[in-house]
Amino acid sequence: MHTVLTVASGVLLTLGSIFLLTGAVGLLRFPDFYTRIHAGGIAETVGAGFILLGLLVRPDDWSPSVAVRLLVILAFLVLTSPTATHVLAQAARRDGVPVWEEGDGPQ
Amino acid sequence: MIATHYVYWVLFAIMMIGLYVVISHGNLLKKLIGLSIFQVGVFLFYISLGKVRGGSAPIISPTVQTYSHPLPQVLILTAIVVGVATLAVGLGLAVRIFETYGTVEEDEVITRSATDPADGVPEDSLNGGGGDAAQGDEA
Amino acid sequence: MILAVMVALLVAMGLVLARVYLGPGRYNRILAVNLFGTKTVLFVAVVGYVFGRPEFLDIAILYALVNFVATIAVLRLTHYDELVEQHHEEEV
Amino acid sequence: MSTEFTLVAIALLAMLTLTAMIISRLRGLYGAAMVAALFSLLTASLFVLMDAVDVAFTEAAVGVGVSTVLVLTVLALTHSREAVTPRNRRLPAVAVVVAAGGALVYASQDLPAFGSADSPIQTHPITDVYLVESQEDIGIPNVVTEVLASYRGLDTLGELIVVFTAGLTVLSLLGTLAPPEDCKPPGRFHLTDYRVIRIVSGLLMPFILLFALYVLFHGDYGPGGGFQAGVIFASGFVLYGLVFGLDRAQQVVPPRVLWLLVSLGPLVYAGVGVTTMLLGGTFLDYDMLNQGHPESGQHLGILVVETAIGLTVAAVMMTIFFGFASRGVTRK
Repeated sequence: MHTVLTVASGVLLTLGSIFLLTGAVGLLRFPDFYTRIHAGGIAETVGAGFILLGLLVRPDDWSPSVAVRLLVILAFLVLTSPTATHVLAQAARRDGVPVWEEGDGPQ
Repeated sequence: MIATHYVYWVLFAIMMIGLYVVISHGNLLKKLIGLSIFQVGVFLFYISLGKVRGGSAPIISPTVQTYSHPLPQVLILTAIVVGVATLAVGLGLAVRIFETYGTVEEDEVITRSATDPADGVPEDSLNGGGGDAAQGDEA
Repeated sequence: MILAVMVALLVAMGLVLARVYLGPGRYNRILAVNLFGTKTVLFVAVVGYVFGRPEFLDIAILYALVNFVATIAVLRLTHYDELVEQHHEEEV
Repeated sequence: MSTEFTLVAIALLAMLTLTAMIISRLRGLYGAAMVAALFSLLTASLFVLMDAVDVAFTEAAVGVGVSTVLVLTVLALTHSREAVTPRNRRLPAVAVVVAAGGALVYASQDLPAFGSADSPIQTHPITDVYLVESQEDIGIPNVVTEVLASYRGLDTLGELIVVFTAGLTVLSLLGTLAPPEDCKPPGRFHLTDYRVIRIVSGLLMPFILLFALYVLFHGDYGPGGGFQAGVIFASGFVLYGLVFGLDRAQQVVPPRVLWLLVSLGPLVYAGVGVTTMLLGGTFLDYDMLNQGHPESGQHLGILVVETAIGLTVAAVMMTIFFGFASRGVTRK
């Protein structure tokens, strides 16, 4: 059981790190605000979820109080992070932040 | 020397960046932001003095042997809240200065108070504040 | 394993910081600061595990919270006129 | 020092320095304020790394929550772009900075090595008083709370009065708060655009306030305490005001109640001190609160004092925010 959980936690943590890194690279490399928010926002939430779940199933220093807090953080992030990016994208659209089209240079 | 003191030096550098902003920039709000940077440098410096190698947070637990020193943390904890309260006073002063002179640039405030010390600025320059928020702010 | 996550987080933070520097404009910066905030939440959570006191996750909860408040504040206050009615507009 | 610690510390410090440089270079002040929030996040991470969990708590709530909101509110009231710094101002500044930095580095030779366990601060007898004896005298695991509220209670009372005075000063600078009916947002405020954010904020509000209470009362056992709880409470109401309009926020917490709370905190705090004197002890000697059982007297004293701190800090922060935010109304 212990080994299974350790492996599962390792897999989840690796997946989470990969998502976070790709999200960050996307944020840096994509040409305009909307593509960046797409890359950053979604990959970020998924990556954070995987990492928190990975910490949650880690059997080494598991205790109920830690597990509850991890779940609270997860709930908080899942609720606030997409809201924030959604509102951001909407506000940017309303303010007329330009959309990149093929052939434009990077902004 | 580098291995044992690098933290202090980096923190001094941060303090100095803050000091540079306070001295060289004329904008009163930017000065306040610079002051917060300086302040954070000082806070971190205090905390770094209390850190012990291999220590842990000073919340007593049977599994932990070494703790970092709690006293700098107490001092800095209150200092942070006092810091934001004083920041608010500074911001309040900046708002009043803007309402009187129509600008928060130090140089302009000095010239304007030298030319017509008695009366403030016409109403319309006050309303400029909300307007220029719509412009982009590239560095 | 946890250490690798920490390194990944630090690298990602660095990349986001580059976006903060490059901008351009307000929205790219808000986005970057917001994403940086999420990474700090994870960083604080992970630091607890690396240095053996995972019970301090309360701090991470707070980070998630203030990060949201800050993002909303930036969006709201850059459109200040929507928050408070301008009286003179009414009279005109 | 473990290698991991050193590497992580170097990475964070490097990012912190870069962020400070970015702030000093940005001329758009909205951008600078946002990067300042990021700076604060990094600082708080460093506090966690250096074992100062309570400080990290405060810094996150204050630096990212409250001070960003205040700076942005003031930017909305003034100009948001900075003039170019003339070259002739830069040179003297660089000279001063280099001189001061050089002096600091020179003086740092006398500092103990970072993290050394035999530095004067660690070997001073007070360290044992705080870390070992306190567990018998007071018996609360969080030493920072003990030192803050009990051993250095008088000092904290002084700090609380500074916060109180700052709140009064801001009020006297900005005038009284605008009445709620003048702060009504315009009709287009209630656009359906904002439905998501309103629902999510409404959902979060009770949890934020609950979390603030948890931080206040759990401060004895984990990171937390009056200052942190006060700031979190205030940022909950700031969020409410930003999302639902200032008028509704002021209806929830009317200015009259706010001013009562602002002055209640120092009064309660000093009142505890006077009570202990009447009971025959010295000022703020909580042992007197429960004669037969000094330990539970300490617990009671710390709890009351932390609550008083929380009340005043929350009320002052809210007063300041409402003061700045309604300034736009009274000015027009």
